[in-house]
Amino acid sequence: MRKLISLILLVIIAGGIVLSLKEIPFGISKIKIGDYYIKKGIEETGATNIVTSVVVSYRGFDTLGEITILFTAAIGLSAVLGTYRKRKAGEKVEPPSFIVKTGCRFLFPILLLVGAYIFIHGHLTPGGGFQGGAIIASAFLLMYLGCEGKRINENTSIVVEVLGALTFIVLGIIGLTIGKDFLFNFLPKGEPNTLLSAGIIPVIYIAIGFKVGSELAGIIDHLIEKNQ
Amino acid sequence: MNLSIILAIAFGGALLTYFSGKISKKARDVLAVLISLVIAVILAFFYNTSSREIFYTGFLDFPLILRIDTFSWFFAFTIAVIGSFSIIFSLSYIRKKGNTDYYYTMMLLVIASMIGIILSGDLVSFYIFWEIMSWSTFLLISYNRGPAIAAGIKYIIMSVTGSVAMLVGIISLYSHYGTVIYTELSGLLYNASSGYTIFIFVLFFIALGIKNAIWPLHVWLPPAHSEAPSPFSAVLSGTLIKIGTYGIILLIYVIVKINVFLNLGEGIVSARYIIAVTGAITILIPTFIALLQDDAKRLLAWSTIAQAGYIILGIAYGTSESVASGMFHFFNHAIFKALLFMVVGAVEYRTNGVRDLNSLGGLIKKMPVTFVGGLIGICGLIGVPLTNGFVSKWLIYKTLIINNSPFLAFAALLGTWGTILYSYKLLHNMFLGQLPEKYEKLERAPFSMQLPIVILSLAIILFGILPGLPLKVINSIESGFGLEPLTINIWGITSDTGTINMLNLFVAVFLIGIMIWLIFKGSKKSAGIGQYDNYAAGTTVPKNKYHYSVDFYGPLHRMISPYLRDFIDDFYMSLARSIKNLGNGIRRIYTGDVGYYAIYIMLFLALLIFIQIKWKLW
Amino acid sequence: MEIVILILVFLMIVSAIAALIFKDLMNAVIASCVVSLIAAVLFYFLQAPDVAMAEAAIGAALVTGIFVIAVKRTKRFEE
Amino acid sequence: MVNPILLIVIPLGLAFVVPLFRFISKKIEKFIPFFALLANLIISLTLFPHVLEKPIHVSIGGFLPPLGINLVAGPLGILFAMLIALVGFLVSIYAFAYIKEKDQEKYHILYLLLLTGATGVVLTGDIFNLFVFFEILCISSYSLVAYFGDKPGIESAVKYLIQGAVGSSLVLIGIGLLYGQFGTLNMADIASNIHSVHSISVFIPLVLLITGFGVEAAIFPLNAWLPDAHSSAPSSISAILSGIAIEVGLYAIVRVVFTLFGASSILTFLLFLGVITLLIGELCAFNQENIKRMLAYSSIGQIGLIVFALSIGSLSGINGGLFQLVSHTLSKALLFLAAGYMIFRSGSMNISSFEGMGKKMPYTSFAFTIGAFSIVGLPPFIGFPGKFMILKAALFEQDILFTILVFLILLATIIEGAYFFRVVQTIYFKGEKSTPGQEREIAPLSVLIPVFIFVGLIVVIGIYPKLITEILESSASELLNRADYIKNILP
Amino acid sequence: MNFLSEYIYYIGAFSLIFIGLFIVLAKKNLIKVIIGLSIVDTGINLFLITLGYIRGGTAPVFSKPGLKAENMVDPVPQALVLTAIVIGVAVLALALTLAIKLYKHYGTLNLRKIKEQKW
Repeated sequence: MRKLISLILLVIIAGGIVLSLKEIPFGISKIKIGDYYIKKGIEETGATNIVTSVVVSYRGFDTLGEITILFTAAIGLSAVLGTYRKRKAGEKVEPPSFIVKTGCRFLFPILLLVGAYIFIHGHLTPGGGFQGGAIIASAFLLMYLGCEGKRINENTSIVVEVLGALTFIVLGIIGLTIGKDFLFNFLPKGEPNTLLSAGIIPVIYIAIGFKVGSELAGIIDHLIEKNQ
Repeated sequence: MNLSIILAIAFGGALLTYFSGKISKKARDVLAVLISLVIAVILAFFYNTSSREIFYTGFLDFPLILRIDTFSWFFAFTIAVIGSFSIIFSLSYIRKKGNTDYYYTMMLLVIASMIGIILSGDLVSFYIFWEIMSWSTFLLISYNRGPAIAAGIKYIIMSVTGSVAMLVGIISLYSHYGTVIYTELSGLLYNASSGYTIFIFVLFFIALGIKNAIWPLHVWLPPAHSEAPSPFSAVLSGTLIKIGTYGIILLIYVIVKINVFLNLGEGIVSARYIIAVTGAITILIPTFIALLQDDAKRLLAWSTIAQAGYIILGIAYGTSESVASGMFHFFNHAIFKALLFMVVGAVEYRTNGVRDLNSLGGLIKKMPVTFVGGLIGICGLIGVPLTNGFVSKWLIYKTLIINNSPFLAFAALLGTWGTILYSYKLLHNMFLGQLPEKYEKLERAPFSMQLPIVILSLAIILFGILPGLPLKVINSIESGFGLEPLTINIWGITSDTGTINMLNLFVAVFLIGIMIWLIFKGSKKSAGIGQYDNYAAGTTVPKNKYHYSVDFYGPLHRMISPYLRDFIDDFYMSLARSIKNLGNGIRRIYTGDVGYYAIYIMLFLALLIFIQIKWKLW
Repeated sequence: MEIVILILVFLMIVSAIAALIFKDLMNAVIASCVVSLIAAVLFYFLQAPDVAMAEAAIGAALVTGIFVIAVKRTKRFEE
Repeated sequence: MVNPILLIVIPLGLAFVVPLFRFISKKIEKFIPFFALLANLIISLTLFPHVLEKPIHVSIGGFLPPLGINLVAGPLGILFAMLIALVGFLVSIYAFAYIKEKDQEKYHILYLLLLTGATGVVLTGDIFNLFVFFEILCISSYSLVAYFGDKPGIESAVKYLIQGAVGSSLVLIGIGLLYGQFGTLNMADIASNIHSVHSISVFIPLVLLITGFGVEAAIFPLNAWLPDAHSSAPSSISAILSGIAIEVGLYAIVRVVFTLFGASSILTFLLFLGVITLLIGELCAFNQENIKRMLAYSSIGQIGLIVFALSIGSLSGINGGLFQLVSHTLSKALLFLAAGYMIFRSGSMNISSFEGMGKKMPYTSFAFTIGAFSIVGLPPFIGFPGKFMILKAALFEQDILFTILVFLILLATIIEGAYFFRVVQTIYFKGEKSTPGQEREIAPLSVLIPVFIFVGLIVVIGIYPKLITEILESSASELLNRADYIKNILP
Repeated sequence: MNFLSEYIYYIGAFSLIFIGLFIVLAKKNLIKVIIGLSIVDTGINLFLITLGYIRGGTAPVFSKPGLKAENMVDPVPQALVLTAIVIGVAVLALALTLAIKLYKHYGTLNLRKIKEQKW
């Protein structure tokens, strides 16, 4: 009965959306703001990866909100899951097989390196803080599954998170204090396609990379952690 | 001496008594009495002066205006006097009870808001003080716990319904004429469509009818009056009911103007006639229900509804006599109903809480002053000559007969007959008859109770003998309304269809009184007989079995009680129950299952899309 | 070129329906991981490399990881 | 003058800093929300006069409006920001005494983030940014509802999360459709392109946005989460939820309907929806035993009244609606705080356990009574001018439909009066006779200060409503004439 | 044929969205509902990206010097989707922790049985 009702409702809504989709032409260049970003992107922000320049400088406030959401989710998660209990030594966990242990011990640094590369070159090549952070987090996930007994130190992960977020805000406030607007790109833009170009964008993306990495690792750590 | 000082004193005083109560109980009592007296005295100075002032402009571009003329002076002064008497009365009554500061604050707040209503010059301030009065009365009615809570809830719901209807009336008047001030508003309704006038009239009449306990809207009054503390029920039925009367007079004679009111609904059936008929019903049914009551305060509560019926009957005809009769009966009823409640309160105070008429009796020897007060109050209620009730009843009958509505006159007569019955029952069961054992060592009512009883009884007699005093004030009110005043003199009314002259009546009664007194004094032989010294066919008279005031009107009770079950009350109760069940049913929408909640969201969206696709409403 | 995209979209829809039907939650989680993987590939075809990487790294890896952990700590079969 | 961006940056920065205090000292944590919101209150008060003539327009990152994100601090925005800061500040004082167990740090971070999200929604001028801040608001309220981790809390949080997630997805689809058509995300830019709602492709995003934001704004069919969430959340959080979170959801709908789409034809539908929400809210609240659930249903009712007032569409209608919104925020926050402390003392949430509370806790029950009277709309309190203005606006429309709706509204107000007075009676007049020796526990100072500041505000604004009517007028006119909102932002 | 190639992505995106919504509406198990939510998120992301796609366009990254700015894909939806993905993750993580706690309290995840908070 309930399946039928929801089916009918969804069909009506689908009909409405299909009708409204008719007015939106597909695949032809209909963009207004996007054109401006593509044409002026490089000389205004100095980053060759236009998506990164949009994410960080043009719509930087969104990304600030974005980080806050991740931070809220992490804090909310740990609040709901209750007190953080270290895993007792005596707990019996069957040790992972030898191949898995050596494999993950070998892969862990490589993954960290790949993650770091991605968020450092965020403004040049596709990828950035979020993707790099996610890779680092999956590196930690691999470490949990592979080599047992290794745990990230909770205090360091908090300090990394807070520093990452604070650098973003401080950069924004510096923009404010020098009389311009919040999140103004005050560092020199440098010439494109070099590592040190695009003003504050790489700095922000590195900070975001660290923050997202430690946060997602913290989330996984809380979830895996056995607590009463 | 502008009017806002009165309000400032009244409301400020109410708060002051609360905090002074924290310091010392004595200081608070004195302060409370002082404030009520000061208000009465200041109001006395405003006799036949008329002044107007804007006392507050902060409220949403509505200037709130206070005004006083003889019409509002007359009501305000009665309320202030009755209020101060009941505060004096409650000095000793309340001392034994719990949180007394709360009681005095609320009492002063009620009096202050009533005076605020009377003095207000525009409908918005009228409404504001009206609401303050309702919620402060609510807090005071449910003062002594137990059944008073149900009474309080019933009162507040009905009065909120009324005031909400009135609010719609006020705002729709404002939206039509752009003003809420009486002076600008009066007469504007002349050229309005009769449908609109009836709409406004009905809205206001609901609110004022509830307050005035007119028959179909009276349901809250019996429980409220009998459960409220006695001094407050004296104020409640003495003056609070009269706010409804004030509102109706204001509505008919000031806002809607008499000529519009007279030919209102001329085609079908004139509004005047409908109001008169409701007045008559309000007299008949409550009177005979009052007969059946065993609780003294409930009996008085039903009699208040009946007397309010008389007032409405009086006002309905719109001629100068009818206005005079209505106003005068308001004034008298305020006095003797307050007196009767105080008498019952004194008895209740002494027998700590006993109001059941079946178990009282023979208190005449123990509390003679209260008895005399009760006797005079009842004579006023019935309308025995030489009391003020007589004059106003006479005026009411005169207006009924002159305006050729004999049936209503007969109904009023039947009502008076019923009044005689239940007032005698009240007096007899409480004071006459056999004194039960446990009240042997009952001492008299304390002085602070006897003082108001004595003063009010004197007032009844005084205005009974010299009706000219209040009538002079009523005349100036009538000329304010544009009616030609009655021809009166200090002793009575002279008009072509009948005159009263209290002087010769008083002289006759006085002389007969002296003669009887002489005869009684002359013959020595009379000797006091003890209560139990009488013949009972050889056996000794049983100490407490022989008491015939139990089930006083038994046969009449059994005859008419099936017809007089208060079906209006059951109607309201079933209405409340159906709303409660509706609420219980609707609550089931929130089933607790998230699947349903998500379906509700999608349903809302699908509904909107479907309507737009199908009918292109938007 | 069009055919590959057609097949991928069709596969994606099939695995979404599979996630709907499977009673065993582990299979459903795997099916939803397949959906986000195919979506990552589609993002690549839509010339959105950043989003493809993000979808792969976060959508496929971490979300599936969290789901598996959650299913591990509650009941595996849907009743 | 001060840059309104600080209204968001200060609480956000402090929220990020709070975890560091774990290393310094545990005690300072609870004062951080206090200072952050105090700063917010001061900033919004200083911005208050400047905003009345011309709304302040701030672009972020140095890019002019259609390109970057911009903040629009108009009279409506600043009014809401001030309201959020004030209620948040007072409730943060309340939380000193109230939240004891569990490590408080997480509660204070989430609390600050919730208020930052709310302030962000109210100030931003870009729809996607509005969506992001709306998400912050929702996620932090999901976690705070489940903060105690007890059985009802978790269950209500799960249900609230599922409905909120569905709502947010609808909002995102709506934003996608709008971007697909107009190619821009700036609200003023979209508004200048939208001329009528008749074409289906503009109507569908409007409906999606209304439904999505409606879930948070507790409109009738979408508000199933509200009674559970409010009755099982910690009391200070239910005060914030029903004082601020619903109103911000309502702000989002109003901004979408009036400024973005200028959809005056949908208003008649919202009119009926408001009245239905009011009736259902009051009828459900009528026979509740749990006090917080009763207050939650009465919040639904009041929201219905505000939606009705706003959708009258005339200047005085919106004016009345906003006034009622302010009055509901203040009185409902007061009611939740007072009821929260009474529950904290009496141990159970149902009303029968409040008997004789008038004796035991005189100040808190006095404040509760004033809050109840003001919600019902009795004169000397703030509820009365609100109800008065709404009725005036409705009856000025001079047509029979509005008179019938007014009577329905007043029927609901009577029902509301009935159950509030019943509670007041249970507090004062039920319970055994007061033995004089009974000890009177006086609530700790950190409960009394916010409660009595609320009481002061309710009485002062109730007696002198002109205090806030002029900012209401300018925000109502900002909402109504859409043209100069657009002219003001786009060059 | 060109109709299909024209709207294939839209069909894919919206079918994902509606399958996900159907799971949320019709399914009993809480974990299954959360899976539905994640599918809806993926669907919406796909829909947002197809909005910005230009037939034959290249990725908006100036990796090689020779790229012309004209036929580049619209970067704005990609920025939005980046944010939307992370929001999706945040909501899912919170939902799953609540599911774990709910299982600890109720012993079951069948939403038809978790009905204490009602009326």
